[in-house]
Amino acid sequence: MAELSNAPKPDGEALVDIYRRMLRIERNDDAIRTAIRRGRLTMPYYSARGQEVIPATIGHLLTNEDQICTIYRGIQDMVAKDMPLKPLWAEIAGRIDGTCKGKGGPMHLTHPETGVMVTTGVVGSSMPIANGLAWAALLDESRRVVVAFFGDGASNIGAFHESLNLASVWKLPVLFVCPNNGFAEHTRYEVSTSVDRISRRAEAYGMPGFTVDGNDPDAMFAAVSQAIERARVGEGPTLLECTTFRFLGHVLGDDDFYMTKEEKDEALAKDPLPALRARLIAGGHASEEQLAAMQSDIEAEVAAAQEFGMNSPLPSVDELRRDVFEQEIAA
Amino acid sequence: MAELSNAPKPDGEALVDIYRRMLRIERNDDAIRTAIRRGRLTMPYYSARGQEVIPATIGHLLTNEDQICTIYRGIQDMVAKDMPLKPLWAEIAGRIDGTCKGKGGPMHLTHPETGVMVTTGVVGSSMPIANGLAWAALLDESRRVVVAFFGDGASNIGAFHESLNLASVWKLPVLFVCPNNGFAEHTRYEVSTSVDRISRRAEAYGMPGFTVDGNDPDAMFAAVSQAIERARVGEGPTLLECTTFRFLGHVLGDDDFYMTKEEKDEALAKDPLPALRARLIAGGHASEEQLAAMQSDIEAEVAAAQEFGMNSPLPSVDELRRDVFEQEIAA
Amino acid sequence: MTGMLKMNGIQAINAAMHEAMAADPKVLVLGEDIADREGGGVTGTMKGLSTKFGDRRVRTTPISEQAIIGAAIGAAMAGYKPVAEIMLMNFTTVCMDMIFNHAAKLRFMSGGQTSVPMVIRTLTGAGWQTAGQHSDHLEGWFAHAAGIKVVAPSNPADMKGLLLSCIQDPDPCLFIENGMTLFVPGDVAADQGPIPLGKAKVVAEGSDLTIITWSAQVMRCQMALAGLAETGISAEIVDLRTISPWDKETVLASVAKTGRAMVVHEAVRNFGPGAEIAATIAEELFGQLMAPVRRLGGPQCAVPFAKVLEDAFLVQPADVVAAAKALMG
Amino acid sequence: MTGMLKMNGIQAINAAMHEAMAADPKVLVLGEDIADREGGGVTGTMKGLSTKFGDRRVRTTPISEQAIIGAAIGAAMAGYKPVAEIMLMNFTTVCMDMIFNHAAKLRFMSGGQTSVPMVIRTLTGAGWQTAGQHSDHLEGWFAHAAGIKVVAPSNPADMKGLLLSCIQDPDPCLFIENGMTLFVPGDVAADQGPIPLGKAKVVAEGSDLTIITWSAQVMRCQMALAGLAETGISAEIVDLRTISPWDKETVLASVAKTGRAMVVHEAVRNFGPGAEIAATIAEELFGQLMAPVRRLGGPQCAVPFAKVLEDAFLVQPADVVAAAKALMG
Ligand SMILES: Cc1ncc(C[n+]2csc(CCOP(=O)(O)OP(=O)(O)O)c2C)c(N)n1
Ligand SMILES: Cc1ncc(C[n+]2csc(CCOP(=O)(O)OP(=O)(O)O)c2C)c(N)n1
Ligand SMILES: [Mg+2]
Ligand SMILES: [Mg+2]
Repeated sequence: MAELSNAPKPDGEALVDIYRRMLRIERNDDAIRTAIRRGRLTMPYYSARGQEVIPATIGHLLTNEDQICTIYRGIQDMVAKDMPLKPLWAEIAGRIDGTCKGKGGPMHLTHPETGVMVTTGVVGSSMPIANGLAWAALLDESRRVVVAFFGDGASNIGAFHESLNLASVWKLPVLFVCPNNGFAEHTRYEVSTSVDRISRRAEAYGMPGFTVDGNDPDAMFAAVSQAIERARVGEGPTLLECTTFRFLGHVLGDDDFYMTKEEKDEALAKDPLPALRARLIAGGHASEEQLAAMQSDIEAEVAAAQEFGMNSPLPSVDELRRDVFEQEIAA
Repeated sequence: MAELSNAPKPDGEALVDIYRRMLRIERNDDAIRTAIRRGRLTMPYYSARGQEVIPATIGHLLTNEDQICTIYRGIQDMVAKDMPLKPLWAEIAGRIDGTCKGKGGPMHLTHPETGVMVTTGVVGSSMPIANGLAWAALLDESRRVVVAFFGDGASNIGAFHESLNLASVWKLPVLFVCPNNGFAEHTRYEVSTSVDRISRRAEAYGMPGFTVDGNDPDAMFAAVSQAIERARVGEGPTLLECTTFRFLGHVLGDDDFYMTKEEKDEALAKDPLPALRARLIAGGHASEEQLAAMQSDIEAEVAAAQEFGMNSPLPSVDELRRDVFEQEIAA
Repeated sequence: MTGMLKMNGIQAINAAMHEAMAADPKVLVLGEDIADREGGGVTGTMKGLSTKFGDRRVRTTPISEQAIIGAAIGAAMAGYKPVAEIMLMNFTTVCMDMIFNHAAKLRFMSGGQTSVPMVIRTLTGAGWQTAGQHSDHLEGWFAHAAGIKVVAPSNPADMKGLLLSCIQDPDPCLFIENGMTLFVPGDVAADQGPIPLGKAKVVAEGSDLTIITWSAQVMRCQMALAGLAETGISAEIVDLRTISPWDKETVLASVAKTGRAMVVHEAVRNFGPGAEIAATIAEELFGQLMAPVRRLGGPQCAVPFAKVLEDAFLVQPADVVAAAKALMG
Repeated sequence: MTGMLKMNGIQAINAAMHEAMAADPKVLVLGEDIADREGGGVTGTMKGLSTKFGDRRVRTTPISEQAIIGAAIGAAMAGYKPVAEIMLMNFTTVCMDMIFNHAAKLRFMSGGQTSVPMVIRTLTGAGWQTAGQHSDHLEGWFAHAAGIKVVAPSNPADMKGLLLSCIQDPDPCLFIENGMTLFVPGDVAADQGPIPLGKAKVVAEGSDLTIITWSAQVMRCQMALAGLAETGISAEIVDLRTISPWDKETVLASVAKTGRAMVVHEAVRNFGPGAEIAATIAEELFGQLMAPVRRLGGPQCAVPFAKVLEDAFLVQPADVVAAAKALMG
């Protein structure tokens, strides 16, 4: 593994913004879970509660022009990338005002305006497409970078290998970001993965690879800033493994039978959200009042989005004939 | 890359046997090429002329129970594994006495009796199946090992990654053997591959990986013996990258426009066949007479095989209904 | 007659696996999350197997579908009978080379020297709002591939019996589970043994019209029976059970009797498996049909997320009734 | 009428690529061995492009089909028009997820926010003794997939015109080349422009029987014309050209005229693309046909190596004549 040098550090303002993104992710996640429990949303849901620092830091560091390709467990990535919550909620409620008119749902949320280009339900498949977007960024002579999110389990599938190799040979501006939460569905990392650190795999592609504490905003900020910089100046891709934990198991309803109480408790004790909050207060970067106001703003935004989404009209069945091709299919 | 320690060395007898296998490969290759040129065989042919040390050393070190999975450029691997030449010739001539009754042809030659389990025309696909054979070897509590051959170009395809990871996690008795001839069809190694040595990729799977001179019988003998030993005692797989050169391009008829005259001349000057012959004589391991006798025995075997193959009957069209399933399909 | 047990598809598949593994030490299981440590498979169909038969025979794999199918192929060639799980049918697309170019072809390409007696179990079906990449019925692709048998049971008894047959079969079999039927309980004989592959089953007798269907659509066609009866249509329902090889004899005999046929499947209609059946009926019973053969299948689009669209994507009982009425003229 | 050029399929495809790349700087090319340094593709169809349009727009790739299609998808979503080569059709099985679950579905799943205007060129066909893993015609799979168009031209003019249309199309297109037709010269108008997708072409007029066919089988059906004429059968040959969406109108009009139909394709007959066409004809022209619709396709096996078997695998002109005779009764 390569070493991080002269690591850039987030200032107070950056930390506050990262926290704001985390809180927006968490409040939105909480609202989704509540809506599902109350039967107001019917959808498979893969919460990323506990993993917020990763997308929040990335969202903070990316520009609006930068793009992401993410996965079924990706709503946090979109929220951190400033996807508006109203069409997000309309989408997960299966309504016509959804980003995808209700056709894609939570596993296929897309919003090119904010750079959310692909959400895939197929393990590994965010990566090959991210390369193509990055190729276009080079051809456009833009400074756009593309982030491909994927899980630790996804690092064992063929698409990972092909994508990292191609990105390296073509020096594509891609960040391969792997939140390593230690599990793929119910399968422990060690049961399926032959290397102690996924970042070690970067060497197989002549690419820098780093393992960073995905719950630590400083570590994330340093690693991501440098990877973005490399990508922007044409030095090519970086593999970032970000260690973290999924607090709520694989899919909502998961009873965590496959993990020990100790490891879960230990992870919960390291919840990055209250930790960063405490740090902001302690460091004088924000006051209790400011954070409370931030929280109520976010909650109001989430509530309004939910309201909007739930009240958006259902799509007409004619939608089945639309968007298959550019030209509508005849009835 | 790991270091080879206490490298076992081939004695004179071993070197003679390796040479014999190389010569059998080369004489057979020559006969096939001649037959194609004369229009007596109609088949796509991927010669491995120049790469003989690799299969010959492996064939020398494997037992009859050990198995191989190889590729379109794999006839040398089969010949080195003691596949009888008569059914081989009948197969490439598309005759009923062929190993595969003429149904498979050169890209799908199979001969389980000598451990030739799969020949695939799909890049990368020898490896996943080798794992399964190796899993069976473990379940059988046998000491069988399985060799998966694949090219340097194949190291960039997804199946490589998935196979090496699984083999490592399951500690399967597999040797992943990559004759790196510097080209994938017409594409140079560097154009497609992001790492300077394929063996470096072994680390990504917690597996030992070595780059050896594939034209040097000593280096090959040392590396292969140790990899076989590891596999037999349950220590799992090894990745061996064996540097070499294809003298005759990708497919017969290839005019080598994509390589420089210098690199080709340099490679030709290192032809491993005359080199080992000279060494056998110089080292007193064999006399000119012995080697001449060996050669005429082999040539007689090849001629008889060709004769047999060319005179074997054509398959009946009923064969299209046979071997699709165990039960013949009704006419 | 022996005792009947009530069980759902998960229990039926689980029972088949336990029996097959106990009866034949060569039977192996592999797939993602399938050992008990991981929960015995996402739907629990493999529960108890690793505990009972050990980690050597029951192996949880990485998320590496090519490696999964490759390992199954190799083990099968060496005399084992692996049952590999590809969690969802859409993921067969990441290992299609292993299935199509290898598992299905190795016996033929080797001239019968090797064989690949393996089972691929997979799950699919719309109805859970899992949308475009988790719901497709692709049995038509596999039926178009020579060298692999394709099974799509609709009820617990058939799931048990057909899975047992797939495991015993000397050739590769694809066993398709549908998420809407897995949880529906049904009667299964306590001693339910193998049910022959390639045999359809008449699940409702009728005289006006034959409906040929399979998997979850059997249930929806059965739900249409009341509506059909109301309009005075006596429909015969043939549960095809095995898609390849399919039971031409039973289908043609039924259509010869009723004079009308309709094929109903969840897969997209265009170039779907129903076309083979419809084309065959029209060809073999030329001049004997009272109406053209109708095909009901999914529209030409990905499976949509919104419930209202997903419902419209699926052929519903009401669609069956409407099509039948139209067919009766 | 403008001048006619004699060129083979390779030259026609090459001409289309040169024109498309010159006309639109957004057109890109990627695939194995496709730059001039590597020979401009295994059959030379991409010759000259990298020299003329540069290494940025014309990129040789690693042997990584998932990465190839993924790169094409991403670039297409960002406004480019990539033409990706999958060297042989059987290798679409290693990137089927990218094609089927992504390229074909992203427009729909995103509700039209994104689109994937890319072309996948691929080569296939029996006749070269490349056997089981290099010869399959899998157009039926792709035609069954919603969201991707499928084109299978039979002659140089169509190759040029249809490839131009595929490149201009706003959606993903699969362009299937057949190794037996690529080297056959034909007339191509000097100014041959795009030929609309979805339009069949009547390549021989007749009154007794309509033969619907495509790709290399057009040539074999044309070779059957003499034999048919000898036995007094006047056959109309419809070259379907685009398999999905297919030209129902032209086909039905022809069959309505002749009263008899036969579908001939190289793909395996079972559950093959011919079934859709046959089933549709039988359904739409119910009661108007003088004979059942026949389907001629490959037998249910992998493409064999031995010449004698490979010849038997393919539907030959003599098979067409024999089937036509039987159809005439
Ligand atoms: C190709 C493929 N195989 C299997 C699945 C089923 N599946 C969905 S999520 C998942 C686990 C992925 O784990 P990981 O990559 O670690 O991501 P995480 O869910 O932990 O975020 C699996 C096996 C899939 N979606 N795609
Ligand atoms: C999946 C797949 N993609 C492409 C091909 C076409 N192809 C056949 S051989 C070859 C080059 C392979 O090169 P390498 O792995 O280095 O082996 P070598 O031929 O040098 O022995 C290619 C691209 C194939 N057979 N399979
Ligand atoms: Mg994980
Ligand atoms: Mg090579």
